[in-house]
Formats: sequence, structure tokens, C-alpha cells
Amino acid sequence: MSTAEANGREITLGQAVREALAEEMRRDPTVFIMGEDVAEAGTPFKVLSGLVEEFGPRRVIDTPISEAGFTGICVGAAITGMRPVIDIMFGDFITLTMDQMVNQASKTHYMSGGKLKVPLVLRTTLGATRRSGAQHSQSLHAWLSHIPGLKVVLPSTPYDAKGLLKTAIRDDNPVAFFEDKMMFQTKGPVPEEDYTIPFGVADVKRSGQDITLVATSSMVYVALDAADLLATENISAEVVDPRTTFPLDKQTLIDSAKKTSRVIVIDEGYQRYGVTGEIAAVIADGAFYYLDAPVKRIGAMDVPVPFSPVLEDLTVPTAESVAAVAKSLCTGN
Amino acid sequence: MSTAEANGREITLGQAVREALAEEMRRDPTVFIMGEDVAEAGTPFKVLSGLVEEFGPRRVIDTPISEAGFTGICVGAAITGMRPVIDIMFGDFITLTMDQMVNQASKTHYMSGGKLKVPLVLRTTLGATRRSGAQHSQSLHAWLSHIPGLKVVLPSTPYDAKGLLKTAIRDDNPVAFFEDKMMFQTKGPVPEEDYTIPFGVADVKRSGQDITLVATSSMVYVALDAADLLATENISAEVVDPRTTFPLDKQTLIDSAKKTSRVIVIDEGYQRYGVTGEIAAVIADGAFYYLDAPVKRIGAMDVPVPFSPVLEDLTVPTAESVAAVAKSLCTGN
Amino acid sequence: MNQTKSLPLKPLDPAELSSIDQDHWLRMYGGMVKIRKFEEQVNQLYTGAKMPGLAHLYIGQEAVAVGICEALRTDDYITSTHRGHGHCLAKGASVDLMFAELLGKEAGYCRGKGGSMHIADQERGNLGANAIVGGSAGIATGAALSSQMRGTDQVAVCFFGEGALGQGFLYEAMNMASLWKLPVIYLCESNQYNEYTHCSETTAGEVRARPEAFGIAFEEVDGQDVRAVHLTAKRVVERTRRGEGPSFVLCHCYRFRGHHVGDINRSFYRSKQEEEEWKERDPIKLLTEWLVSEGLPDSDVLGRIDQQVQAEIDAGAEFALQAPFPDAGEVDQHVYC
Amino acid sequence: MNQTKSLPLKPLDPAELSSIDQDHWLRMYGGMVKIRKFEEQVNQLYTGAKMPGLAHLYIGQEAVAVGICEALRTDDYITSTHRGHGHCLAKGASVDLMFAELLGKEAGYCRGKGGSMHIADQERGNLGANAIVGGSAGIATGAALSSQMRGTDQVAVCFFGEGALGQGFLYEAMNMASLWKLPVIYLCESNQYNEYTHCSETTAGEVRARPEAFGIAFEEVDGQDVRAVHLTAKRVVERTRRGEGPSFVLCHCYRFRGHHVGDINRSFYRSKQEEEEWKERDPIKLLTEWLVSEGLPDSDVLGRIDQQVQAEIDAGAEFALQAPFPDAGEVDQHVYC
Ligand SMILES: Cc1ncc(C[n+]2csc(CCOP(=O)(O)OP(=O)(O)O)c2C)c(N)n1
Ligand SMILES: Cc1ncc(C[n+]2csc(CCOP(=O)(O)OP(=O)(O)O)c2C)c(N)n1
Ligand SMILES: [Mg+2]
Ligand SMILES: [Mg+2]
Repeated sequence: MSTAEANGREITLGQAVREALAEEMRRDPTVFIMGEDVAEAGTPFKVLSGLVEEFGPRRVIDTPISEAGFTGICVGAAITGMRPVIDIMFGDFITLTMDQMVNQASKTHYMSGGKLKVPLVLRTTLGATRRSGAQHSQSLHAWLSHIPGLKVVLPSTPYDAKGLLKTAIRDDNPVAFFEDKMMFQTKGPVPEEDYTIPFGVADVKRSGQDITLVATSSMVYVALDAADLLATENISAEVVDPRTTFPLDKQTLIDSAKKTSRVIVIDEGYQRYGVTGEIAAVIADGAFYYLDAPVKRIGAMDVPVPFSPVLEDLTVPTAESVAAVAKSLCTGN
Repeated sequence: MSTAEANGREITLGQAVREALAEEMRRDPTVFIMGEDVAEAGTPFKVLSGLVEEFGPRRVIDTPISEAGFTGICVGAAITGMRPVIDIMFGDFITLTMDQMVNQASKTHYMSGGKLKVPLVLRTTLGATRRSGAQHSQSLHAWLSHIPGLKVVLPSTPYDAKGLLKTAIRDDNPVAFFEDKMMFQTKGPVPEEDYTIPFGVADVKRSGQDITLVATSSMVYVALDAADLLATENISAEVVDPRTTFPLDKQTLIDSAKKTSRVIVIDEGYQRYGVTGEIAAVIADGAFYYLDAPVKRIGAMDVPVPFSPVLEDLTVPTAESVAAVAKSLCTGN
Repeated sequence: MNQTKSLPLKPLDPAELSSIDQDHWLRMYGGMVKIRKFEEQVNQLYTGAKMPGLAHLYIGQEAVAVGICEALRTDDYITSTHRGHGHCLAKGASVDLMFAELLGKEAGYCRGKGGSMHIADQERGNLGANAIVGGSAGIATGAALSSQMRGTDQVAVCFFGEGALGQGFLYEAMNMASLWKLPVIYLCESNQYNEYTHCSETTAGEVRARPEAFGIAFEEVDGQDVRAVHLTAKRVVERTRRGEGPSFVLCHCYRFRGHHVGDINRSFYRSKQEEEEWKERDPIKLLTEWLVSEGLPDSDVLGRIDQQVQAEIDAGAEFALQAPFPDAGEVDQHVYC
Repeated sequence: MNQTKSLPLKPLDPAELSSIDQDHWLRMYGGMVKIRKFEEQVNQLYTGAKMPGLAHLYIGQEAVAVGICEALRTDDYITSTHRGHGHCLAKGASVDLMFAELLGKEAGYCRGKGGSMHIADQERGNLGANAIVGGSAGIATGAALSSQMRGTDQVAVCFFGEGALGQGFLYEAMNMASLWKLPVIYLCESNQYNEYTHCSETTAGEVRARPEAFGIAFEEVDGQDVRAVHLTAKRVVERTRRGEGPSFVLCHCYRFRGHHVGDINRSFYRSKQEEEEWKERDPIKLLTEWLVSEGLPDSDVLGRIDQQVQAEIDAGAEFALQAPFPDAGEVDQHVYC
């Protein structure tokens, strides 16, 4: 299955997420959704609109404002035969769920010697530039990527979102699924038919020869736009989307680096001690003898996300900033 | 001030921490300690023994088992003129404090446009091999290193612990201070006199020519032992301790890498998306044209920490594993 | 049905009432009108695409912020919420610097870095709005601990919506406040809704029983009536300042507008009729009627206040619109001290 | 003073008592003796440096685990704590596999990966001990939700020490359990101490008022008397199974030993006298006296039980000591399914 088979059918990323949830809930009666304002409201982003009408309030469950509490409840439900999909409205609020996700969900299978399993999905958002301020704009996926026992998914297209979310729901491990809140209206081809996308398989969103742009989530579009800018300067950029930070498709990243010999890693999380560091280190090691230039990283600026639009826009990677770095790498100045 | 001036005086890391706290509490009446079993019990590690006797229960405050709650209370006290030192017994429990540390403490100064400040220190532990199981053995310092607005300290010697803790307490920003629970009995020279150690200054614990071993916290001893092993094979290893992961002394790390042209980064946190990735990426970039081999990383194995001693010991870096990697880098096979 | 009808609210004590002179009530009238007009202006700025982000209007709840803050000293502390404009104004913030912050201008209280959900006004003890529901319970409680440790008699008021009752963090803070007899007041504005979900679907048992379970004194008041709020506030604040420990005040109120400006079609979670019934108890209307019935010095004193406030609002908004954005160089300033 | 003296504990109902035949009481006697002897053995293994890590002994609290678990079905769920050996045994775990886990052997319940603080025994509904205080409140509540969703009538019991009352997480879980009428029982073992701090220093207000504030039924019982615990448990479990929603049971008890085996010098936080007073109410002694007073089939039935149990313990410990450690290859198995 591929976007080709969509034959013209285009939906938004938000719709793709909703379709994945609806189809999996029809397939499997143990799948349910829990979170704040997920039922009649369909979340503030309206991503879940219509689900409570089809599946009822026993499977699309509104909660009190208790992120830790309902995440913990979903861990217990998952251990005992259900497949919860947790909705954490803003990624910033996963701070409240860390004990349950990290000390409980991620370790239960291992600590029990393989007896217990925790098949849950935690869906949340990332991404800035929504003018939401420092507590509603973070991209904290690096934290969960750091934790053994968790899998972490960062879809960049409607097609990937639907296929990866289905895989996440069918996975027997706890999975964190991050959606860029600015991408819910992004449209793309999605087939009617049921399909899944395996974890740990990077996707080359654009192939090129001179430089590799590794980009996650909405940064894929930044990278694609940068590639367009570079093309006008006769620089051919390859854009690779890991799609899952764990499992990480190291081979595809390293192979692309070996081919182009130059790499920039772009992610919207804070740059330091984040996703760009890991991926850059993996590539710098795996492609060491092929690299013509140091692997560069462009993450979010290491500052709390400012409210003022003129400042907020300076904190995120842009096509221009990426193209500028790429150009200096390729032209060696 | 340096270890030289200790003229023979040796104390344990635990004592160094206690001395730093006692001296700062004498110096500054706004400094107080809050945590579980910190008063009469002096914590399960006995690090704080005697402090409540000197400073009384109003400044060494036992709390309920409410890590989030008392961390939040300390944020409020810090904003309004006090200098709290929070005690989180096991580093694994910082999961419970993440909203207060990350959404509140780290952002308050910035969000208020520089008006409010949060001079607090969160002291906690890291390190495995204590047979404490998956929820009492983690080293989660990478998480806080990822967050703008926080500073993160990882002392490796009694001398560093005392000087860095004093700096942390006098710092006007929120600081996370990680002590390896296996190092409290480690002895080292510490002067009587008051001294502080600035943040962001790496310390070369052993100088060498052939390879740089960047190591944090107790991994410094692993690196030093590895250096001894390597010396027997005529490989001269330099051991560099960043001491603070933020601010990070990139220059010293890069200069050492340029000198030796080979680097291994050793840290006890989970390897993936952790401290080793960031430091390796910084060095691979900054010393790119000087490196004879890829920068290697040795973190904790990416598994929940197992209880069984025979398994737990396999999950942490050892002098042997470090020496083996170093040897292959230096001999090129 | 009009939910306030079913509330167990005590009639006001005439003696207490008359202990406060008319000027003070007029001050509170002005304070409520200022919040109302400020928010109307915010609504315009927002719908006019002049204000970025989200705008959670306080309209309808003015009596709570004003009734409480009028019982506080400038050096007393408050912590606020995502719906914080009213608290900020009632604690004495100036309109122009607030508008500037809401528009992300450098002249704003936080140099434009905080925005609507993070305004702080240290000089007047406002430790900041907070966009984490319940997130400021620790800050307020810690400010109270600090006041106790420093030996001042400052009181801290923690404003939060009833949605914060879902956060366990609040109970951790209340437990310690009670154990340590801290001078903190937990001020719960129960406007009936957590975003789009009615609080009855998110709150088991009796709200009053929660603070009481932690040994915290409980008071309940009609949050639409500034007189009731203020008389209760005076009593509670005095008690707290005397060192008698924490209190919890439940104010029954209602937000007249959407959860945020964009929340227009509300029929899926509440009825027009319910909204109308609550609007009959508009806090400004209630105070006006009472003041008039009590007799005013001259007939258009209220009108003059309205005009003064309107002028202040217009000037403040104009100031903010004209004010410059921060320089690019500001972006990485103030990350660290 | 002996704290149980001051407790408001109801006398046992003779009718209820006689509703349970002697064999069942003898079973419970055996269950308590098994826990006692198991923990004595753990103490030996630990002090003999055969057991790594930490050992939090359940000695003194046997009546709680046995009295509760004897009222449960095998398919009912429990979650446990760092002090969990008693819960695990009472739910039916076998001694040899438990010892093996405590020694980090592959034959253990968790292949040696969990250890004392993480034993889980899925076959008997034990979802695992938990080393995060209060950490399993969500798991137990979620298991109850799952039972409700799957339409089974399984009950979930969440064991926790009174120290967990400090964790706000517990109140979040209780609120939802009450809202959704989940079949979960919050079983608070109040052994008076959070590690080295007396619970009176960490708990404001009345414990009973906390669950009641969330609309949860409250029961209080003498945790040293297995008869009282069991009769209460039967009633509460039946009620819960019928779908009447969550309950909270407060068991007043005492740990006779240190917080963990290494906690020898306890005088800085509790007196020898207090310990002695509580030991007068040793749960095994109390049941023995009552059984004898009621008359036993033959005089040494208890002695025979003791011997059988001792033999089981000895064999189990021996099995564990002989059992092999896991292979190195196990270290990265079971991270993912
Ligand atoms: C921890 C957290 N969870 C969720 C949200 C999203 N959110 C913003 S306002 C709100 C409802 C708050 O209701 P309430 O506390 O009653 O305040 P009100 O909006 O009624 O003034 C929610 C769920 C948040 N900001 N913080
Ligand atoms: C979240 C958390 N904080 C702190 C600890 C350290 N700790 C282990 S046991 C304990 C005391 C627990 O007291 P209680 O819940 O009454 O159980 P008891 O030990 O009395 O059985 C503490 C503080 C922990 N394990 N988890
Ligand atoms: Mg509300
Ligand atoms: Mg206890």
C-alpha cells in the first residue's frame, strides 16, 4: 500500500488520525479513547469529532483534568486486556504523566520478566508558532525517546499518520504518538483501504545527491522547502523522515549520509540533549569515513517558547535557516 | 583554591555535600532544605545527618511523600525570596516533579520577562548497581539537561561536590544536582576553606595524548580505571569531566579531542537520546577535521535496570568495556 | 435551571455590609467595570486579528477577582490562571502594560514573552498567571511558606477554576499548607465548566469536603455578588493574616462567554437558557441595583466612572497597538539570570 | 501509648464471625504463619548476604494481606507495594518462585528481573508490587475499569501504605473511580510510619474524610485482628462485586521490624515501648488465642500447620539458593514484546 493507491483521495492529518482511530475501534472492541474533552467536544483541535457519536461515551471517555491519573488508569486497563488510546491535549502536559509512562508503563513488561504487557498509545501534540506561550508549545518527544520500553512516533503526513497510528494501536508495547498541532489541517493522499506502516522504517520524502536533510514531523516540510530553495542553487538535497525515533532506522539514515556525504538533522524539540544530538551522533559514527563535513543540527532554539510572534518565529527552524546551513556545507564556506 | 590546599584533609562525597549545605545555611538564612526523611533521619543515605540538630526543623523540613507538591512549594518560596534545596531521594522520582521543574521553575524567569527568579536547587541521586530495581536505579539527568532555564550538575569527587553545590545554592537559577548514590562513601581531599567551582568549566581528571575519555559523575572512575588498563598497553588516555552538562564547556572537550583525535563519551544514563549523544555530536562537529576515528559512546544499556546482579552489572559501562573500545579505536581494529 | 438558586448561600449580614463605606463599593464597581471593558476590548482586538494566541475572557466573574483583591494588601501575593486578566487588574495592574503584553509588545509586563496566560506583576504581588491547570497551587503555597519563614504577615491567594480540583497536585499542596498552618487561601472559581465539560462530570462527592478532609477551613459564596465575596474575603484574609492557617473559598460563578474567544457555538455543552439565567445575575448589574437602591450622592456617579474607565481602556489599547515589538535580540535574553 | 487503644473500632459481630467455619480460620492462620516464616527467612537470607537489594519485611501486618485476600477470587486483581511479600503470598504465590525472585534467579516469578519490590504473579491476579509510593493506584483503578468494560465481575484491590496518602495521584484515581463507579477497593495499611516519619507529621485532617470527600465508602478496621479484617473484607468485596462502586478500607496496623532489614536503630523515630505494646497484639497470637478459646479439633493442629509451613519455607529457600542466575542473554530480553 502506498500514497499512489489513494487515487486522488485527499484528507487532512486530523482526519487521518480520526479514521485510524475509528477503524481500529471497529476492528477491536478493546480499543478505547480517554482524555479531556474528547467526547462531545472532540478535543479543542476537533480531531476526534464524531467518534463519541459512533462509539458512545463508554469508549470515548471524558476525564477530569487529571493527566497523571487517567494515564495511570489506562496503564492498568492495558495490563488487563484493554487497548487504551490516551489523549494528552498539549505535549507540555506529558510532564504530569512521566511517572506513569516511565516508571510504570515502560518497565512493566521487563520487570515482570515478560509476563505483563502494556499495549497503550499516548497521543499528544508538539510544535510551536501557535502563539500559545511557553507552556503550550513544547516538543518533548526526546524525553520519551530516551526511555527503554517505549516507542515514539512522529508522523509528518496524513498517510503516515494513519498507517503509523494503526500500527501503534496494534502494538503490544506502550507507544507515544506525537502530532504537530499546526499540521492537523495539512492535506495529503490517503487510500480508503486498510493499511499499516511498520515502525523503524524511515521514509525518503525526496531523494537527492548533495546533502541529506534528516527531518522529523513538521520539520519535514521545512526540509522540503529548503530543498526547493537549494535546487535553485543546483544543490540536490535528499529529505529523510525517520518517522519513529524509536525504533530508529539507522541504516537508511547512514546510507543516505554515505551517499551525500553531508548531513543536517532538523527537529522541533529543544536542540540540546535532544533528538538532533542522537541522530547526529549515530550518523557521524556510522558514516564517519564518508562525511565531507561535520553533521550539523538545527533544533528549536534553547529558550522557553516566547509568546510574542516576532520572537517565537525566531526559535524554530525555517527553510531559509536550513538552506543557509546546507549551502555553506556544500560550498564549504 | 584546589585539592592541593586540602593539605591532607579527606572526607567522603556525602560529607562534602553536608558541609556545603551547612556552610551555605550559616552564610544565608534564606537557604533551607525540604524533602522526605531529611530531618532526624538525615535521609536514607544519611547524607544530611546532623543538619536538623544545627538548623532546626524550620530549616530542615520533613515532608509528606509528595514530590510534586513540595517541589512546587519550593518554586513558590524561591520566587518570593528564599533559597530552597529540594531533596528527591531517588532520581527516578523526579518524574513526579517534571511539571513543576519544567513548566514552572525553568520558565518563570523568561516568561516574566526577567522579573521573577527561581533560585532553587533540586538535589537527587543517580546510578545503578545498588540492586534497587528498575524504579530506583535510573540516571535521568539527560531530561533536565534538555530543558532551557535549568542548569545541571554532576559532581564526581568530594571536592567538586562541595564547590559545585555551593555555586548551585548561590546561583539565581533553578539547578538540578545529581549525586551518584554509590559514591557517597567515596573519599577525596577537600580544603577547610570556603571555595566555589564555577559552572561550565570541565576538569581534566587525567591528561593523556592518545584518546579522550569524556566521563560524567561516577563514570569518571570507570574512565580513570580504563586509563590505567590502557596505560599497560602504552595507550595514554585523557579523562575529561564536564562537571556540568549545562552549561557545557564545549571548548575544553573539543580541544582535548583535537589533541588526541579519538574520543569516547561515557555516561550512566540510558544511551539513546541522552547525554552521550549530545556530547558526541558537539565534539564530532567541533573537532571534525581532527578526528581519526568516529566518536564512540558508552551509556547505560537501553533496558530498564534489572534487579538480578548478574544482569544489572551488564547494563553499566565498565573499565574493561571502555578500555576495549578505546583500544580498538587506537589500534584501528 | 438557574444553578445558583439551588446553592446553600447565606444572606448578607447588614452589620458587616454597612461596615464598608459607599466609596469602597464604588471602587469595586469601578474595578469590575474596568475588567468588563478590558475584556470587551480584548475580544475586539482578538476578533480584529490584532491579538495573537488564545484569549480566555473573565467576563461574568468580575465580582470574584475584585471582591477578593480589594481585601488584600499590595504586598499580598496572588497566583492566577489562564483566565487571569481579571485577577491581574483587580490586584492593581495597569491597563496599558497589560494590553501591551497581550499583543506581544516589549512594553508589556513580561516584555511580550509571557502573553495573556503568563502575565506577572511582581510589584503588586501577582506571581503570575499560569497555563497549567492547578499549576500554581505550589507557587501560592510556597509564597505563603516564604512569608511565614520571613516573618512577614503577607497572605497568598491561589486563584483556580474548579477544573483544577482534578489535579492531585492541589491536594498535595493543601495537605502541607494545613500541616504547616500556612497563610494561603485557595480560591476556587467554580464557573461550572472545565472547558466544554460540566464539572458534575468531573467532580465526585462534595467540593466542600475536599479541603475539609485536609483540615482546611471552608467557605462558600455567591460569586456573582461582589458584596458577598468581599465580606467573606475580609473575614478570611484577616483570619489568615492572624496565622490561623489556610482556607478554601468556593465561589459559585459563571463565565458569560466561551471558554476562549473562539468558542462560539456552545450549544453542545450548555444551553442558551442557562446562559441567560446566569446573566440575570450579572455582577455589575447586581451591584448597580443595590447601590442605586441604597441611594447615590448624585445620579450619574456610575456613569462618570464608566466614562473614566472607558477612556483608560481606549488609551491603554491605543498605547499597546502603537508600542513596538521586542527586538530580535530579546529572544535569548532572560533564559537565565 | 498503644495507639490501637484510641482507635474507634467496632466489636465483632458474633453472627458474622460464626458464618465462617473453623477450617477457613485455620487456613488464614496458616496463611499468616507462612508470611511470618517467609519474612523470617528473608531476614536470614538478607543478613546472610544471600539476598541483594532491599528487604522491606511485612512482619506484624500479616492479618491485613490474609484477611483481605481470603475474601478474593483467584481472578480478582491486587496491586502491591515495596512491602509486598505478604500480599503476594496471601494471593496464592508459591514460596519457592518468590524466593527465587528475591535472589535474582531465573526461576523467579519475574526471571530475576523484578526483585523484591516488583514481584508480579499474573496467574493469581497480582499485577505487581510497586516501588513508587502510590504508583499502583492507577493500575488497580484501571484494572477495575477494564473489568467493568469487559463485563466481568472481577474486583481490584489496591494495597498501599498510609504514606501514599501524600501522593496526589491517589486522589485523581479515587475521583475517577467514584465518578465511574469502578469495582476497586483502596486498601490503606496504616502502620503509622512513612519510613522514619510518623504519619501524624505527614497527614493533615482525618484520613476517613479523604475518600469520603470523593464520595467513596469508608471502612476502618483493627488491622492486627484477621477476623475483623476478613469480615470487613467479605462485606466490602461483595458490595464491590455487586457494582456498588469503590470503597476505601483503612487498616490500623504496625510493622514490627525496621522500614527495611537494615533499619536496626529505630529509637530516633519510635520507642521500644511503642513497639512492645503493638507486639502484644501480634496478629498470629491474637488469632491463636481466639482459636484455642473456641476449642480446636485436636491440641496440636496449629503445631502441625507450623511444621508444614516451615517445611515449605525451608524447601523454597533451598530451591532458590540452588537455582541458577539468568543467562547474560536475558539482559535485553523483554524490553519489548
Ligand atoms: C494540566 C492541564 N491540562 C489541561 C489543560 C487544558 N485546559 C486549559 S483550560 C482547561 C479547563 C480549565 O477549567 P477550569 O479550571 O474550571 O478553569 P476555567 O477555564 O473554567 O476558568 C483545560 C482542560 C491545561 N491548560 N493544563
Ligand atoms: C514516589 C516515592 N517517593 C519516595 C519513595 C521512598 N520510600 C520508599 S518506602 C517509603 C515510605 C512509605 O511509607 P508507607 O507508604 O506508609 O509504606 P510502609 O513502608 O509503611 O509500608 C518511602 C518514602 C518511593 N519509593 N516512592
Ligand atoms: Mg471552570
Ligand atoms: Mg506506613
